[in-house]
Amino acid sequence: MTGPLLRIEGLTKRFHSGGGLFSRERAMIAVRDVSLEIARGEVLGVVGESGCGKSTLARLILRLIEATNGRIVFDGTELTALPASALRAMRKRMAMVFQDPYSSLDPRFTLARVLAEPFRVQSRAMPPDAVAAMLAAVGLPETLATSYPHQLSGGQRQRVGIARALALRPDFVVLDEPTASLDVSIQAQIIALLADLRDKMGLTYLFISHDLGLVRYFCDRIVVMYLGSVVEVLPDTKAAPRHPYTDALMRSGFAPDPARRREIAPLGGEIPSPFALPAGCAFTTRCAFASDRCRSERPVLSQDPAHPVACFHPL
Amino acid sequence: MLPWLIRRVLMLVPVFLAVSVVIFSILHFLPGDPIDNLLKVGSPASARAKMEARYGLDRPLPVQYGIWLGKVLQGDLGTAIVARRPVAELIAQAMPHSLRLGGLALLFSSVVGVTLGIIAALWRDRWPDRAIMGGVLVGSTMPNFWLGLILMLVFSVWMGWFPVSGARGWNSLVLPVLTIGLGGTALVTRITRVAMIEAVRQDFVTLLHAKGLPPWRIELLHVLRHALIPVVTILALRIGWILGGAITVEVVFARPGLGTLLIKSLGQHDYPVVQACLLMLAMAVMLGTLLGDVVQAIMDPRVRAAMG
Amino acid sequence: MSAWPAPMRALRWPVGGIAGAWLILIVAAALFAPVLSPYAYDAQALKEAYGSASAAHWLGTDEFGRDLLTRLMYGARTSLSVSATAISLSVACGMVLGAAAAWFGGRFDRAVTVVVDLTWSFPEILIALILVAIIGPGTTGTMIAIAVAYLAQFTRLTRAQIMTLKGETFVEAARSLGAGNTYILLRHLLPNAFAPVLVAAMLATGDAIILEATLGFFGLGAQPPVPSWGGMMSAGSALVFKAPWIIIFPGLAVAATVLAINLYGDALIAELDIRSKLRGAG
Amino acid sequence: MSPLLELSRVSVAIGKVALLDRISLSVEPGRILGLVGESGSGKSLTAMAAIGLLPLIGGRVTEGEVRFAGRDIAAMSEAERRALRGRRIGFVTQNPMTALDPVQRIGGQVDIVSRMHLRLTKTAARARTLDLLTQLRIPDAAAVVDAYPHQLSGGMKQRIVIAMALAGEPELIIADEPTTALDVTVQAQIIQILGALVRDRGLALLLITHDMGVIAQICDRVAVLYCGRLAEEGPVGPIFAAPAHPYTAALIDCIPQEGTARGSLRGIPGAVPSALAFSTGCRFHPRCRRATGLCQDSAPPLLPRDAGSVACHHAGAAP
Repeated sequence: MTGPLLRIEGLTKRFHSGGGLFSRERAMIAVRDVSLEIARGEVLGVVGESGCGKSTLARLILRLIEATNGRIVFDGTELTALPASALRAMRKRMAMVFQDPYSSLDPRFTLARVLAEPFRVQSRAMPPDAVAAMLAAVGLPETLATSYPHQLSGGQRQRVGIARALALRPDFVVLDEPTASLDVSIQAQIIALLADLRDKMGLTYLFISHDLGLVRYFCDRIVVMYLGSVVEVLPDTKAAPRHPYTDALMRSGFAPDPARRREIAPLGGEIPSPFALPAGCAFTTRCAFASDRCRSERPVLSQDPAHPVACFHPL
Repeated sequence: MLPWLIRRVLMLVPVFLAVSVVIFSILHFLPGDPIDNLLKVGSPASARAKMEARYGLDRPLPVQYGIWLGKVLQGDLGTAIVARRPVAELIAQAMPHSLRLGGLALLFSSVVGVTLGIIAALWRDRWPDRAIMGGVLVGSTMPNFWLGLILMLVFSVWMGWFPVSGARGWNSLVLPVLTIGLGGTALVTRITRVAMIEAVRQDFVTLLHAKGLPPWRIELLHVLRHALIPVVTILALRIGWILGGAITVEVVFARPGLGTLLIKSLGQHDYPVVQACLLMLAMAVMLGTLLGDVVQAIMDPRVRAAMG
Repeated sequence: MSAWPAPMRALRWPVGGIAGAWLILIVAAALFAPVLSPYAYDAQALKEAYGSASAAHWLGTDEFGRDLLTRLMYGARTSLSVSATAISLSVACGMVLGAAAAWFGGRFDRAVTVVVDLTWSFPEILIALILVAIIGPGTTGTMIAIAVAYLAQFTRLTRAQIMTLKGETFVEAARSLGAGNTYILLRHLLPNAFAPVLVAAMLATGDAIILEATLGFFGLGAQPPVPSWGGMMSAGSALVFKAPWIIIFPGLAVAATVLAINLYGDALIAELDIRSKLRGAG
Repeated sequence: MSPLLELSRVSVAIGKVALLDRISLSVEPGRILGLVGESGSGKSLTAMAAIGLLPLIGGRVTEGEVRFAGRDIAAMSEAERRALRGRRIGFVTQNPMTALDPVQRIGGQVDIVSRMHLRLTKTAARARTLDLLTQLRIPDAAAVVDAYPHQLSGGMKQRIVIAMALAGEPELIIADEPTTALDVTVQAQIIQILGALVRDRGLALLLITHDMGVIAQICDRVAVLYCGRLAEEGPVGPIFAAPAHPYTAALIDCIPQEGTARGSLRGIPGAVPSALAFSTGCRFHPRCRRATGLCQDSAPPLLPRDAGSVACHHAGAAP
């Protein structure tokens, strides 16, 4: 089989809030016209700050929320056109690991029951010893099978979340900030586990994070989002940024090395409200290079396959 | 805020209509016929028909409703079938008694409840807290009418401090207000205590201490102000609750208020009076929720912002 | 932490234990009243009327010379069964209505919310009074009236629970695995909503006992000669100055039972750690 | 220079649970001490102890002294302690979203500090507030003072909190995870502001964070906390170049940076235990690669080493 595992075209999500008698109705575009391809076996990173639409994008791709516009094609099947029953069957092949390990497990379920759930909802027979095997695969002792989530540490819970996602041996896993609520020492454990599992099971990952350093460590290709739009796709982890926002993100991280201290040149300006984005490029309010054109016209992602960027004045 | 207020008041119109339909139709489910009370035993059918026509009871229900509502809006609540007096007159007589009792009970439970709630929160998990919360709980487990009778027995009969019943003079109000107030106090104390304790846990309170502000200032200007938002909201929403307490207590103390009127007219199947009493109580409840929303908006800028 | 289930742990000495003991005692007295008492609840003995506490009649007698303690025990039967049945009915309907509103959302939800919020702000006694007036006095009428009076509370609470749970990640996770609506509702939402609603129901049973007594006081509850706590107090209210014990003891029984329910409920809430979930439920 | 804030062998407990075990720290004027550790290490508790606000969270100092400018704060009256807070010690909390009173306007919340501690009049305090906000590069300060907190972004609120901390002209600022809740670009801004304050005003700064990158960027010294005990303390340069404590080394190694080879991050095995289940001996030994029987049996004392100190039986041994 050739071709990308997943292709999305012009994906857009518009949210409405308020309305009714007591407040004005307001609309925001959480994800605007995003097109991407993910190759088999690839780890595609999506990075951006809060409110950039990265988590919405993840849920759109898995159709946990419905897109306003656009297409999602998974291994040749158009998900966006799939009826509910076919989509549910398709979910065997796609899975998601969530950010919050505390609320992603039902507090009333034992781990054995959590791990049996994928089989149960897909009406598949669960092989004997499956629970023990799944626990072992994510480095947890079998004895935890009868425990409840509140008896586990955050890292252990996230391992359970990963085991659940991989239970039906999916091809594609969306990782929505899987380490954001964990301590750094645990974060590194989980990332190492995810890398091992990918090698063993031949998985394709969409890895969502706010941490550019982590994404550059873990991913093959990196999509940078700002206020709902893709502003740049870094073709590899070494690529120099071409969008001023990506550049600012890179300059905002601090290396754990006093020898590499740098002069901080923070972004000026304020982040615009997602309900009132500027007419042109959303980054104009904070960009040092913004011109009149940037303020009036919205740049689109260049079709340069080597290194797409959405900027009139790329670096 | 003014456009919001106007919209909020306009919202009451459909609610009022819905409530009036319910009140009107409920009464037609009631068994028993007031006409029976008026007719002499063995009166001819024609006398009954005449009587029904006189009170408009022979028309189709929607028409009766339309006529009734039109009159209500003009302040004409009909004529009491048993008492044979304009209902508006009866209501006007009863209303001041109920307002006085309800208002004082509300005041009592707010003041005492907030005070006790503050004390309990400040001495959380120590004896003042335990004593207050225990006392408040015990107070709220007694049926209102029973408490009223016991208070009457002790303070009026044995001690002779207050009149046994009736509505003459201010001292006749003491026991009824206490009886209703104790129930309301329990509610207010509990909410105040929880709201205070929750407010204290907020980050901004830590920061206020870190700014070096005196503790009394933090408790009164920040924590209490914060805690009062839910207290006022719930208090306003449950004005009806306190009125409910008033119904039974009025009967116990034989006070000529709305509650007594309602119970009496229910017993006599006197439709127009029951309708009017329910309408008045419903209006009080609706005004209470309106008041709650407005006070909340005044106290909390976030609520104002959400209104747009 | 311990192996005991929360309802047992809530019986911890002293508060939960005493409360539990009283509740067991009162239920036992209600169940075994015919065995425990030498008198019949309607055995009149006019010679002994208005008797205060004595060896023969521990709590005294009423205006017909009937033994008060016996009537209290039989009254417990009426009061407890009416209240408990009414609340069970109310919880069942409220859970269905609340869950449906939260689950289907949209106009149905808005309609339910408006009606429920409106009725919730009316005093339960008022709603119950009107309903009893419509249905007619007696135990059935009282039961239905109390059930309807509390319907709003349970609908609100269930709806709020389900709404919160719907936003939990584990629900989204189940969906991402391919779980359907029915599965999510039955396996995740309702089981998690159950504990808070059940505890609220228990606390409401206390309020219902008071409400039942109040209706009885207005002569709308169980009809004589069947004793109920409210009915006994109704009869006693006219005699409060002559034979205060006739009204004092039923009132104390109500207060003690409601207090015990509240204390045990508090202990249970602490054991289940669901205090925050019950907030705003009224 | 003599230290402005000094904790010497401070132990803290909440109820019966001992959470901090003989912590010693000192911060000098014009210097930044970074206090680093994972959740549950006792960082925030140290901050609360330093400012004397432990009773707010039900905690108390069970041993040792907290000294400010040479004076034991436990020996002061509550009024004296209050006169320190906001006046000589400024405090910046973790989550700017909840740090401001939501029902009061921004201006008043900042004004009160200088009105109370510097006895400024209403107008003078307001002028000072506007001045501070402008210095912190808050656009349109005149409008911001009339706003309510919910109208401002997180980064803006954190600058307001910093303005409140500065309003009493303090000598020391304690910042408890001031950037954790913020986006990275905003974090850079706040870190720059804090660094500039120390440089320009000669303030002392106790910066609490879980981010080794932040420590490396602006701190002069660093103290590494694990399960309520100090693992290592000393100047930033040498510690990052050659950490003596295996926990310090592991923490640094957990962060991917440019040049980190794929698959080389393994994290630290196990998890931080709860305070009720601290290990015997060295509390890090269950997770430590260098642990021996000695580490299991006896807690290593904090011993001086170079310009700092370290608590490890195998300090500096080859990894």
